[in-house]
Amino acid sequence: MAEWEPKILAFLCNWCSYGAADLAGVSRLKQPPNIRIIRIPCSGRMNPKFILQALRKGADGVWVSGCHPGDCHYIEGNYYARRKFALFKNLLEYVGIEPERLHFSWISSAEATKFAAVAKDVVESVKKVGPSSRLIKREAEVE
Amino acid sequence: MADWMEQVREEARKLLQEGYDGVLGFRFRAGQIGPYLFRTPEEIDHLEVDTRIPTQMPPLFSQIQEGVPKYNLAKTLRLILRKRPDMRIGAVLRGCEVRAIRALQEKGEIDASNLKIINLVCPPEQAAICNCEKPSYDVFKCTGCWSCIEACPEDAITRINVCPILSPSEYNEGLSYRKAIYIKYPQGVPLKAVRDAETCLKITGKLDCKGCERVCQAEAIFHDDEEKIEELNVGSVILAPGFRSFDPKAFDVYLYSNHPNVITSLEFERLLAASGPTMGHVVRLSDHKEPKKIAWFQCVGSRDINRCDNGYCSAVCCMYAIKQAVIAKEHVGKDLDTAIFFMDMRTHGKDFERYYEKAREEHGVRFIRSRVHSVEVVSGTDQLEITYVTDDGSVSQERFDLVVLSVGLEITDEIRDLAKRIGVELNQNGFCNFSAFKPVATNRPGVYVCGAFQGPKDIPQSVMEASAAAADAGALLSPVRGSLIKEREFPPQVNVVNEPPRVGVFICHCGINIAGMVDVQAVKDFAKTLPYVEYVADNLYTCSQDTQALMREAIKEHNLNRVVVAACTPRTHEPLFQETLEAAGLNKYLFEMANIRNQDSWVHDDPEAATKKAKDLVRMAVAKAALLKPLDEPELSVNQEALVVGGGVAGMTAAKSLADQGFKVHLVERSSRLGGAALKLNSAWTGEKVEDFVRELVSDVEAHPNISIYLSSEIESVDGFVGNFRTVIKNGAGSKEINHGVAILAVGGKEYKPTEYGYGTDPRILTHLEMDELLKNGDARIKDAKCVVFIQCVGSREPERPYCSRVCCTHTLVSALEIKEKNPECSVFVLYRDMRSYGEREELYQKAREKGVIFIRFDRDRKPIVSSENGSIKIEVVDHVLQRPVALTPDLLVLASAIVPGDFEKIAQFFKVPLNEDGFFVEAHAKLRPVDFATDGVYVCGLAHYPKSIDESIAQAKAAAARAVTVLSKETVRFAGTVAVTDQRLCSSCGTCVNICPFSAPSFNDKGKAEVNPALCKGCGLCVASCRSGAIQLLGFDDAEIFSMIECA
Amino acid sequence: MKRLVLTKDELTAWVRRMTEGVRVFAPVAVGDYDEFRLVDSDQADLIRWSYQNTRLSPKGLFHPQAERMFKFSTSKEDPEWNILKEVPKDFSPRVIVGMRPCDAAALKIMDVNFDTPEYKDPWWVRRREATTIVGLACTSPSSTCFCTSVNSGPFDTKGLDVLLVPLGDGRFLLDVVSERGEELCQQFGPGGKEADSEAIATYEGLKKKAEAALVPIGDLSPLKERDMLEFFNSPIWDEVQFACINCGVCTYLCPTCWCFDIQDEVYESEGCRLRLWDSCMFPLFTLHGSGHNPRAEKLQRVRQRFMHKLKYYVDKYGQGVACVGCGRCVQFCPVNIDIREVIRLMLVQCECAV
Amino acid sequence: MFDYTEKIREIARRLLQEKKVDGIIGFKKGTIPMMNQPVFITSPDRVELLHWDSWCGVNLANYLPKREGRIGIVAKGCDTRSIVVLSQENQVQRDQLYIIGVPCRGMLDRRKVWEVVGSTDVKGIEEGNGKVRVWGNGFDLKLERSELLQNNCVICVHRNPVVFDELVADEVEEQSVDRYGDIRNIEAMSSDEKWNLFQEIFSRCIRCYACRNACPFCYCPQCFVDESRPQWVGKTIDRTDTLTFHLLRAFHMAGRCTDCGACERACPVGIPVRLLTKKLEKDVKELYGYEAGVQLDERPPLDTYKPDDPEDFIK
Repeated sequence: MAEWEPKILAFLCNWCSYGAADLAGVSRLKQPPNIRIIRIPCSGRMNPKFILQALRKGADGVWVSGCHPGDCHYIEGNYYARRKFALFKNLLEYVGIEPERLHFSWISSAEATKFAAVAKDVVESVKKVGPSSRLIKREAEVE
Repeated sequence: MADWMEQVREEARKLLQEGYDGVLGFRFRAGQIGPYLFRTPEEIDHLEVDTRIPTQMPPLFSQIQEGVPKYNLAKTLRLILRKRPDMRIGAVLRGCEVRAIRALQEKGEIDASNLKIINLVCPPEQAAICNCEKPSYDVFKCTGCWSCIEACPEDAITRINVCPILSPSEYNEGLSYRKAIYIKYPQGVPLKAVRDAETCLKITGKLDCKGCERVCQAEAIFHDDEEKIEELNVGSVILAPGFRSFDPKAFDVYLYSNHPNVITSLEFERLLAASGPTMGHVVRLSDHKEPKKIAWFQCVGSRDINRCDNGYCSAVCCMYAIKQAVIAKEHVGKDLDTAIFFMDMRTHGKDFERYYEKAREEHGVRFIRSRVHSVEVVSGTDQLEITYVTDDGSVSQERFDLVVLSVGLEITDEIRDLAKRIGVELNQNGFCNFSAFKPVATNRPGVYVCGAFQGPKDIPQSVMEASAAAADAGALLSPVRGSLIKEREFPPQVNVVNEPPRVGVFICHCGINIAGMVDVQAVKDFAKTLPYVEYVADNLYTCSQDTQALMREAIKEHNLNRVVVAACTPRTHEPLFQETLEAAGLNKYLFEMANIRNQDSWVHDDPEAATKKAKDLVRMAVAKAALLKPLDEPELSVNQEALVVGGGVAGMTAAKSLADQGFKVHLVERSSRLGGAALKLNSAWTGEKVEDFVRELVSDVEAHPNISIYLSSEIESVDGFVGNFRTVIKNGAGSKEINHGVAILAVGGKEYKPTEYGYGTDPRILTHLEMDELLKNGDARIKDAKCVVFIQCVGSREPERPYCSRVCCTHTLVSALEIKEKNPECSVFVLYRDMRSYGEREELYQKAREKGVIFIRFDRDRKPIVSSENGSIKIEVVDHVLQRPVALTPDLLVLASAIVPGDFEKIAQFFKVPLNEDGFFVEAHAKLRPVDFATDGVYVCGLAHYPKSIDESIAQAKAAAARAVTVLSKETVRFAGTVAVTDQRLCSSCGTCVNICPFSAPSFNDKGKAEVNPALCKGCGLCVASCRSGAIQLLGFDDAEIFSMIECA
Repeated sequence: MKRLVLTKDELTAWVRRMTEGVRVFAPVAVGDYDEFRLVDSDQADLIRWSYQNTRLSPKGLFHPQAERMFKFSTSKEDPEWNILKEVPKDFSPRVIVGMRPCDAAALKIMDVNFDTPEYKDPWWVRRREATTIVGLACTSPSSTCFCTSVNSGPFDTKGLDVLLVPLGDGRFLLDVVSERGEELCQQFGPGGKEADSEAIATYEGLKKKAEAALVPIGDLSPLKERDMLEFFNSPIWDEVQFACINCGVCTYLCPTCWCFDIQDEVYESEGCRLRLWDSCMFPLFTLHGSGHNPRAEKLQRVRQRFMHKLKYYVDKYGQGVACVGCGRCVQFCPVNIDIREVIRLMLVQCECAV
Repeated sequence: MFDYTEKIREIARRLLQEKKVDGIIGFKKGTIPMMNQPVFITSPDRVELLHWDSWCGVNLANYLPKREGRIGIVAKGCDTRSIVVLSQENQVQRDQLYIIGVPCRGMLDRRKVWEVVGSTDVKGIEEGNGKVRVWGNGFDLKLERSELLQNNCVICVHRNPVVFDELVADEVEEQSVDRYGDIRNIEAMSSDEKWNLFQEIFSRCIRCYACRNACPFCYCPQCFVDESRPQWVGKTIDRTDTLTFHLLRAFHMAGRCTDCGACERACPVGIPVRLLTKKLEKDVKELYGYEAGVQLDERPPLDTYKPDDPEDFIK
């Protein structure tokens, strides 16, 4: 049997982290191929329900990344997002979602190496806890 | 050694004689070492084996990271074997390279069955440098870590493998290398390769190398391209040639040329950079180990007329040194010891003083007031010992691992030459001559100047001046504005609403960039099976002109109503494809990209995984595309008139600049006369008298046909948004509504009225402006004074006002010099904390000392004590040199009191713009948008932004005008379609969106429901994600679209 | 038909025997309340013979809160894609033991909706056909019960096949009240002794006592007689609705609320069509695709619930009210909206009108 | 606490007579023991309906959103905090309200009574001197009042109204208690234990939304579970969908919940839903130093930020 490979959804803000992902490409920084990137305008756009839905749809890990504090293209979107993320991550972990599945980072569009390093880190961390089994929406468990 | 080398060459010759097609090894060519495929036994004489210390290489080239050897031949070999599997070749390889080849073979990347390896055993020194545990060919088992290949600097900086030339990279300050054909830096826009005509073998005619031409599938390289001279007819020229950082080679006492661990601040900047040669890893160059102690020497090449001719202050070094120290601590860790050796700490910029305090108090950066005498090598170590004299006169010594020279800014001979050709006068330092009242004008009409060429300055100041120069040029050229514009025309948009989605998918090979890793055919076949996909094509370069034509045809022929391009990145290419959609009559928002190059083929090395990922990305993009809706870009007419609030120098300058550029301006002033704070000023730091200038400016403004002036007027209300503001102003006579497209806030600042140092108790204790009054009037007290004392930082750099007021040190110098001029016998004392005579103002400081002004430094916790004794003022202060108390009894005491903001609360609320903790306005971006607000169409200039000198205020005012013209010059303003919209039925009126939007786009309508003004919305989606009831959606990124991508990921 | 007297052990043994032949559902404690659960022979001991009322009514055994009706494939590669296929279910014979007479009476009310000459709901009908019900008489009704006011009673046998009456001394009287009950006793001999006259007298006494313990609401016939619009337009609803928070407690706990919603769920390339309880208390219940909601206001929703039970049903089927007086909504409404009070208000209003 | 009834009636009568308010939101005596019904009194002759005892756990602030006119409302400490949040959130204007504040010694929990007496059929209950007498079929017991408090009242730290126009009695002493012992216990568990615990807890849920609807802050015209484009939360009692509902509902309470206990009180199947809201309350307090519903002019914590908010979890 082939080794299990996790599927990880990454929500990246258009201006910083998505740019870093692009720059990592330009710089040919190799990364594990487990991450599927969804571009959002700003980490402030990140509704916690996207994290829930990603887990529900069987993502083994979720990674959200935005601009560094103070560098938000929209001035302060990431500051608001940071509070949401902190509380929501804590809540998910509190009900038993493994902390290794949820990742947050600030990566500027120049930090291609950081992007590649965090990508690697995220994948390794998810691999450590194995395939996701919680909060996955399967055929309704009813009669 | 020689025997051993010869032995290897013999092996290689043998192979060629046996009929091998070539042997890969190293060869010196054109002064460079690089990989070479030796074809004849004769050539083998040039085969180099020991490449350990390539002296021609930049210092970091050979060992970028620990554990990574020098140039790795495995990469070259991989290319050759993949391209020419038929060739039988040999290769001279070290153990690490052999392991890499084995790994490549195991992965099925190459077929090495025709490869003959000549093994080299690395000498122990090399193995030590590389941290190699397996220098011998006996150990072939590759760990698969790939670090040998991955971290190769070639990979990190450029992908142009074929070029054999290596040169120090300018971008990395020579700390890494580049090829003769290279990409300047990875963030470059557009991201294009350039050739270095000086080193390219083909161009220089050294060799008929066409490596790059052969591999370029886009056929972009023309070797016979020639330099052309073009002639342009222009109405105005703006000079922004910049500066060079000072080269400290001449300072032999600092060992810059002799020791690898003495580097310049710019080199250190590259070490800190994530995109730099060490990827942000701070190392000392001698052994590539992390330093434990770093010292910065300030004023290297600045404020120095002994060792160089740069008497001026470079204005930026103090701040960047602090920043570097803080970031270095972040990178290396809190334990890193950082020390900055300085003379005066000049953190006069907005928010800089806070940063300085934080660096000292929170980050523990050490600040040592001393100019270091010399640097010596600690023998037997890589450490450096520095000797310096401290404040109290004692000599100290300390050892550091790394010394960073904070080099200054200077003008090059090329720039002087350019100025000469253009006919622009320079001052003795090589900076462009200017007047404080025309800060961006040169002596030649129509030629303007900005940036460090005008004088040493930081980014915000440069950006302001750049806009100011544009404003001046714009005023000059306003009669011909818009005459060269060509409008693009598009066919009418097809209505696709209610049509089932018909998605066209275009998959790009990007030459081999995508196709080399991703199985494009497989992705294409897969895309065909996806719902709503009607058409799939693959293209060699989807961005090429002819593909755009094909795309337009396909849209028409297959009646496509959504388009997905799977290629590079939307960040660079979305606009191009959107234009193609528009040309085909489709709304540009019916487009989605799958990033299968930057985020896929370029970052993976497993073709199968990369192909799988590409399929997923295409499926996600198609799923989103099916849900895309055509979006409107609302267009509103622009009221081409401006409102300028504040009739001081900044406000009048902005108003006049706009009026000169042909726009109507409403200038509102609260007081009964124009002029503002400048009415009280004596002279600018350049020595020019302010009074005459202000008088002239006022009369120009009053006479200008485009300017309406409202004196004794205040703003009562503001409504609307960029292009369409409605402001009600009120004066004694009543209210009036003004319609305008933009607003410039130039509401000024004022002098702080001190409560300290006995101010107000004695008429001989004055503020700066009061002293200016005496100077202007030729007051007898100045002629009669025997002693005048200035006390600096009155009300500034204090806990309750923790910013530097920027202008007071210079103001003191100007006043002190004038006193000395009018009354040379008068003794003048300046009690200061740091003299912040930044830039060329430093010369005033120098001059003041020459004229006998005495400077005594005090600390914040040992302030001068002012008292009254027998009817005279008595000042006691501890002399910093003598370390003894000094008592002064001046005839006049001048307090360099702070500049404080006015009460801006109301106006900030009117225009929905923020104030900082100190009460000044907060610009959209401290560095890049220094006069803009986050709110479109509103700009700031003058003291309301931060304390600044009159020339800086004028430059900023012109900058604000230039920014305003970007709106005013258009008849209509178009807003993006990707904005938030509310569903009134779902709105709970909770007010979260109204409260959090940084752009004040949502507001309550008359039914109490939230509505988003598309003219203000920037499309960030913050409100959308914060709306609990799901009443707001972000067009183009709505929940359904994002959910569809999540589902298909 | 026959009447037997069983000791508790005999009763337990009887149920245990049943579990070996058919599926048996019975009230068991779940946390701090009781619920009907499938029991096996080991669990027969756990059956709660003296429970007050299960928190959720046993209607879910016939009309589950959520059930998969059909499955389908959305993959074009599946030859049967987009064809609905019924989800296989277990319709084998089963016995529900210990159902209270009110809950059994409720099933008869539900039949009116699911089992009609025009339409027979296949799942309901098949489950009803597969089920034999052994009731359990209420010898000490709760203070929230009012079955006698709504065409039922603590010993009512409507909808039951067998009625068990706890005689208070540990013994149970087993009253077979239908042919199905007879068949059950033949298939699984209950044992015990023929009921003697003393037992029957005790039974009659307990019945009288239980009935007497229930406070009557009053004569409900005006509900039938008065014009619907008079109730509909009455001002009482304004008062009734104020406290309501529009949750689904009353409807979900109610043994006679039958409204359901149909939902499709899709999981990658396959999906299923589900039927699930709905509640007229939810705004979504009547929301149109257009966005219009004919019952957008709380008042309209509250009125609907009571009017449906107490008037529309009465008028349409002529079988009295659609309430069996189990008292669940009375007890568990978080804001104390008491259907008895609502009936009284309606009756008072009628009196006034007359 | 029983003398509160007379005082409430007196104030209500006065307010209505003086036409200071259009109506009073209060409680009327319930039809069954241990329950009272929220009621809206608009005429002085109906004030006798008003009632107060230890069974007024319903949060009357729930009846405020979007209500127009001048309203008098009887409010406990937690209810007044909800009023503060509602006015922060524009659902009601403070100056529209006349708050009749009730210093509160805690509301009682009928589930606890049922547990002690072993039956849900309680025929009568009486209270006095810290004791509660409860009787029914086969029992007649005297219980300690303190043993019967609602769980949220046991750990209440705002028993006195935080905003009011008039108090019905002198303020009561505030308690100083550890509010988060149970939360910390769960936090200390392994992921597996946490998951199993909450799976068990929510397995009972019947999606009746009583918890949601009993909450004064669930005033959205449409709840996220009812979103239809996309309809991303299934409507059945599937475990994942049920947990999705509870998680997001709790998250929507972040920085707003005043722990009035209305949700838990309303649940017909006894799910301790406050375990989620309290976790968020704890985090909001620990991370942002914010307590919901205490300051009228403060913005809720998710509507604001500080540049130096904790971000240890961010790489």
